[in-house]
Amino acid sequence: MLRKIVNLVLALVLTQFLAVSLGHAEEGVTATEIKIGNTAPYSGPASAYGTILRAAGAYFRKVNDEGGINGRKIVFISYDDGYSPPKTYEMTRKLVEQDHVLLDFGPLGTPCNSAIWKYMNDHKVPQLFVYTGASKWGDPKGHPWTMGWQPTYHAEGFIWARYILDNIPNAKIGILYQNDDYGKDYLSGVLDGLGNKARDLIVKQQTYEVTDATVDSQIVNLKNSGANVFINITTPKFAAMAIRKAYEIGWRPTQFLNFVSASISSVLKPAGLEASKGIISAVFLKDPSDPRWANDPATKEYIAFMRKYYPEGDPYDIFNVSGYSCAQTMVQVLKQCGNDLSRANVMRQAANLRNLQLPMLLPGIVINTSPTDYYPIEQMQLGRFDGQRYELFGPIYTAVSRGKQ
Amino acid sequence: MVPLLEARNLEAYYGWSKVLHGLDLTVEKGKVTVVLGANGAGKTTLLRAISGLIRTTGEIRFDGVRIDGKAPEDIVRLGIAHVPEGRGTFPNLTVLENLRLGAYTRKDKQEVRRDLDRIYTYFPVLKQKSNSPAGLLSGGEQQMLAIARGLMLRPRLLMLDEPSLGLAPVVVADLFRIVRAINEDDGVTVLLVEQDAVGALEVSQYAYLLETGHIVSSGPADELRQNDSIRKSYLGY
Amino acid sequence: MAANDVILAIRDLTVRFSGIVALDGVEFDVERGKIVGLIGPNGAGKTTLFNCLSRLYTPERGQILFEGHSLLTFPRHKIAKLGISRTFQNLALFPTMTVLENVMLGAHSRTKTGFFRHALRLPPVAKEERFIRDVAMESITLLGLEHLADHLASGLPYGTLKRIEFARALAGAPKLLLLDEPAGGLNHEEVFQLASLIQQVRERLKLTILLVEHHMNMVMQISDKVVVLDFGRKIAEGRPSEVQRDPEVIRAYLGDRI
Amino acid sequence: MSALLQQVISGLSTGGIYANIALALVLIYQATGVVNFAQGEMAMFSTYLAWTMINAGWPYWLAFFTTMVIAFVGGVVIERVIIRPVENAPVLTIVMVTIGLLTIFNSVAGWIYTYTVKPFPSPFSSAPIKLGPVTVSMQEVGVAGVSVATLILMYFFFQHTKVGLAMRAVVENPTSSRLVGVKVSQMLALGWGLAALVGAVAGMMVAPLVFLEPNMMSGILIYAFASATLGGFNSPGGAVVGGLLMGVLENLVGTYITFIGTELKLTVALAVILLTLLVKPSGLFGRAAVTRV
Amino acid sequence: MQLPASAKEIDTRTTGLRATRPAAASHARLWKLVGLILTLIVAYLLPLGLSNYQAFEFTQVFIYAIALLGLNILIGFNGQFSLGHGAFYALGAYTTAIMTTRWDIPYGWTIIVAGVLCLIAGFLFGLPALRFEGLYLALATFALALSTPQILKYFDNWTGGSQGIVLDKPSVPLGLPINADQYLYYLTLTVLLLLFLLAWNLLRGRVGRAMMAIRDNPIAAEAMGVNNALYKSLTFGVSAMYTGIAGSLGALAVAFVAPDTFNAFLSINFLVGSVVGGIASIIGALFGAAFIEFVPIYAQEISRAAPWAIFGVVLILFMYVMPTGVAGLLHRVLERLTRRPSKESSADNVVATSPAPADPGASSPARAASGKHE
Repeated sequence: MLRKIVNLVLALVLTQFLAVSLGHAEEGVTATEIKIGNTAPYSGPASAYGTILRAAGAYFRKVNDEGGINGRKIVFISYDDGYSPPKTYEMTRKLVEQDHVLLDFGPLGTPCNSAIWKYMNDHKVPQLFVYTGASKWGDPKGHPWTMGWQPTYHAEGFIWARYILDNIPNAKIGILYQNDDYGKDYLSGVLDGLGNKARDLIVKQQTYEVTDATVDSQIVNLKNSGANVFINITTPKFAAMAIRKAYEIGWRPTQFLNFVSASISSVLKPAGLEASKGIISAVFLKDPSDPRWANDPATKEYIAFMRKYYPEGDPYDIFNVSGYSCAQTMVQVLKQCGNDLSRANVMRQAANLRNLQLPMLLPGIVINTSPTDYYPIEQMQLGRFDGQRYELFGPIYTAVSRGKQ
Repeated sequence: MVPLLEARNLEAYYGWSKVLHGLDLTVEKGKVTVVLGANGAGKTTLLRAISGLIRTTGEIRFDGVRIDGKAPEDIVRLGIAHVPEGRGTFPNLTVLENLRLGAYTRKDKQEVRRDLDRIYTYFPVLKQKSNSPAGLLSGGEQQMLAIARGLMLRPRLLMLDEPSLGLAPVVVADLFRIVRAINEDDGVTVLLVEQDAVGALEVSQYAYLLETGHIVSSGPADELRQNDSIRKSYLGY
Repeated sequence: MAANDVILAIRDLTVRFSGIVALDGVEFDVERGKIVGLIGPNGAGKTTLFNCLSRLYTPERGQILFEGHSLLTFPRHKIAKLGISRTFQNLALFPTMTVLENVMLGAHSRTKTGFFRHALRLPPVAKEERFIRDVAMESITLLGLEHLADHLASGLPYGTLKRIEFARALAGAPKLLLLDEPAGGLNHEEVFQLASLIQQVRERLKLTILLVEHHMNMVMQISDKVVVLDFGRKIAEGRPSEVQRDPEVIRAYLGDRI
Repeated sequence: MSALLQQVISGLSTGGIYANIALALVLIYQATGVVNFAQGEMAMFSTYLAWTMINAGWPYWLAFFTTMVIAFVGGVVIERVIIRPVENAPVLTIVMVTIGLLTIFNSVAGWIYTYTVKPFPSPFSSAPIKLGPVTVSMQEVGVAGVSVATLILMYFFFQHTKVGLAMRAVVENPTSSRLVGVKVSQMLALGWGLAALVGAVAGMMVAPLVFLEPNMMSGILIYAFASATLGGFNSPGGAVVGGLLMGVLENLVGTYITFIGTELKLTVALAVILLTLLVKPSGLFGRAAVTRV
Repeated sequence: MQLPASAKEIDTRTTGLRATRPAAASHARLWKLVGLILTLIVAYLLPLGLSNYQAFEFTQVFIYAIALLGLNILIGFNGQFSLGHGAFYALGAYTTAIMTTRWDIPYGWTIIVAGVLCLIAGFLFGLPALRFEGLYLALATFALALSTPQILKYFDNWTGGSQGIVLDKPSVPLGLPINADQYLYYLTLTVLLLLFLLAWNLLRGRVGRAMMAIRDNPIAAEAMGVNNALYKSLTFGVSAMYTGIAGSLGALAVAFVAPDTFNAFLSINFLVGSVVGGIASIIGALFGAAFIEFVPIYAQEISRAAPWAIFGVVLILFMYVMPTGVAGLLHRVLERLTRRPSKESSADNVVATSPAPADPGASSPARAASGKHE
């Protein structure tokens, strides 16, 4: 009797073991479906970003309505992780092991992606177009299964710094940044860009926490430091507060605003258009609330898409543009895969995007990747807000992403 | 003989266990009625049953109206003031606020003010301490406050649960004097639950004896005072 | 009387709460093996005095000597270990625990195993637990509460709860027992039983008892000495028969009923 | 010097935000004996209702007062329908229900209104006012003013009205309250209604400053909780002073304790509060409960 | 407006520990024993029938259960509040993360070190916390939870700042024929059982009685000779130790730690689990852990749009059905099952006086048992 039980147990263990070690050749793909997973903060402190992935999901629906990709429909499974890394890890395992997705598309947040980085690469599951601008995601040698999408925060900070060095001779810089890796990545970009002048030029650095009620105190300190350049590395709500507070207390520096918060409709309008005049931001996407694009066919198509597939979302929210574009990149990769929908091929194709033009990218900005270049978007242009829209000026910068240095 | 309060076949429960077993009890208008009984006989439960704090079956009538099944806050409005065992004052409210709460259901502001003055004459110490928190009063003072609060309702029936508990003999004597005065001068009917049988029987006209949830004997106070078993158990002579 | 017969000496004890004098220079002795009644009107300071003895209050002035040591040098939780147990006027039981567990706590000060040994259930623990249980059962039996041992200590009649407190105090094997209105909520017959119980306990366990009570029959019957407080001051001290006749005591406390 | 002053003023204005919500927390605690974790989210949701009305073209004040009424009724309904089944349960159970409410309101608001920040109009002008070296906006002064006005009204209500007295009595001793004829469950419902109303006012005052979004209150609620504790949970005045102190303290720590800077200012501010409480455990203005042994 | 004495806030009707009535005691014990053995057998065989992901889910449940047990010991058995146990969870997690990645210390040792460190930290925190009661203690601990992410970021030399630390997952030792997830399952289960046993030992004797006495009536406890200050601080320490060990295991299971993990929500989540499971119960911790692990996941299956609204509704309904937690309900069911016809409930020992014979308005401990309202 006992021996029977032991045998049974061993048999069970063995089958489990085999099931794991053999792996699955073509996970998440059938003749009619491609399963794509995702985790995003639909709740918790970062839930403002959740809309990005809702927009992406809406775009996949649109693709399905139009016949899918090579006859296969996209099944997009997106879980809420509340911006908590262990939850991301758990939900990602669920996606990979339970839902058997082909790949993880656009998981959002630096700490959340860090939590699954090793797991995804160990299990050789594509972690594609992660939604964070940290520079560490472009590491084809160490982590060949992970790739970013947007320009890195570091790159943007670098561009500002270069601009300041070239155009503002007696700059005294005050910086406000969120006390986490997003903020620190930007900061390091600025520091690298300023090089050995950083010590002289930066007169004050202030941080805030996402749990803070306001950033009034920090703005007062920055003003009192005598800064005439204000680098504003904040998320939309705090960006709006910072711009407004600076205006209210009569501080009129040259302002640089990170593209995370460059949205006219959800940041500059709430902060006050008058208060926002003169703000410089690096842009790579078309802002649908910018009158310049009012008659742009691509923008019109985007707005029509939003109205039809994501009616509860705000079409003028730049986050939605971003999710829309990112999803288009994904679709392009899948199209390129053809019928070889193996994970390895997905990565090969993702690393083989050539001069891809997306409708909502600024004219002149293209996506390029290669087996040694895991940074899809590396170009940005500076724009100055004139009270109505960003007046683009200067060249299209191609930033040297840190990972490649 | 005019009954103000009548209970017929009254049963009461705590959770699942029955603690009053079919009591019949009458409180006459204008009289003081006392309920005696050993520790745990169900005296407190009886008062709680009447004021609607616990689940009962059977019939309770107040001035002819059925009150069983009614909520305590509605029963109060009929004019039944219940001064619970352990006093039930609001320790963090002032003495005056406690008294104002006693008159919570009354609308006649003028009369309330007059009653307050009159009550201060019964209990002068409450006037002195009218602005201190009730919790800082001594035990005797708190008992007075509890009774005074009951009186602020200008009740038709005043139910007192062990008012002498923990009080000095001289205060107990005072208390019974006041109960008698309330009864005689203001015509308030009183239902009294007491351990101090000597004092209680002195002020009351009718008495019930309760044992483990049953009434085992009842009668005019004078008669019960002669009853041997009562003398032995409750009076000690 | 020889000085070493005094188990508790109270000297010039003065307590003040936000300006109000609760005890004012109170002095008296409690002799070993005696029952001393402490009476007085409500608010006279009797419970305050008990609370000084349990170190809940710290007097402004004065001294409390227990077997010659100043109690005021000990923290609250050491008082039980010194041999002083008490009951509480308004009951201070542990309502979510059974009667037995309540009484077992009474023996807490007589045992010493701590967190570590309990977590690992090391040998001395079982022995101590047995000891505690035996002590508790003994004192429960003494007070006739056996049938309630496993009943929760809430939801019982007031008088019964007072008895549980009594049992709990006894489980601490005190030398000095402080009883705060033990007869509250009892009828005459029950008071009579309690009085004889107190006397028995005193004989059997060689206790000294300090008793606060309003039940004059009982106090006068069992006390060897009565101390009377009024407005925080001692107004009389002596044998029950003397105190009962004291006009000051009659005026302030007894009234003319007795 | 002017920097210090400006920091203090700015701290007072942030503190005014905390004070408003702290006041609502204290109110519901006084009226029902429960710390309502959903307080902030109820305020947020009410503010969204006001926003919806204003967006639909209603005049500000019409929307303001309509929201107050809806919030009050909503508070009563929440108590009647959701809290009532656990009215007799242990306090922690009720707290769990309020946590459930918190997640529901937050989630539903995000679902209906999305998480994009929305500007909310203020009845006060946002034009800066120069007071010597410092600048404040009318809006900030208004927020502080409203919290003081609410405080005065509440004080009057609790100390000088019969219903206020009854509500205090209910929290202290429900049984005795019933025995004097107070309808306990009505009082609890009224308490929830009032707290929701005060919360709604607070929300509409605060939203112009911090912008309207479903998570607008989560940070503030934490500070409000700290403020209420600092001031004393049974003291409405304490809640207001506690809120203002909290705001100022946080700013000064962030500005002048340089090795800490803004990175640990919350930590330090909380530590200061705890140290204060060590000296005075029932809060700066709270009274210790009366107990007799 | 009295402030809640800590004990009053807490439901203590459910002490899963105690045998019920004497007549029923042996029955109840038998039921419990049978249940325990069956559960153990199932628990040890379970991973064989589970996918790796499911095994991981259960591992999470066990980890939460350990943390919740720590909280239950503190809140349920000792009457002290904590909204800040996330901090100890973080301390445990970072201890393991730092020790294994920087100094290559075997993870097994780091679990023990995490426990000891948290014991000390909890004890030290418990000392000043003695001054606080009820809400004020809740705030003091909540402050701890709020500060945790900031402090972790501040000491970035050690903690890796907001980048966090990536750990190695424990590998299967001795060539056992199980995979890493199953190994983690058995590891956490074994630690859980060990810690449950320690808790049970601790709570059923002199120490446990003293802890509960402090909860029920601190003044009386002290009069019985209980050193309240020492007991409360030590209880805080033990409680923190449990949570710290859970944190350590949590770091191993996820193989990553970062400040964002240890936000205030984590501590609130612990409290939710504790109350849902049944606060004064050892076994309740498991139910509470299952609740906080599974309900959010299944809520997502029901509604993608507003999963937390579903969570809130489930939480509220749960509290309606089981106001004293799962353990409270089980306790009552068990009592009903094993109770003999109530012969002994004659009037003289069940007759209740008013629930609070002493002044009910004062902070009478009797109200603790009956919740807020009588």
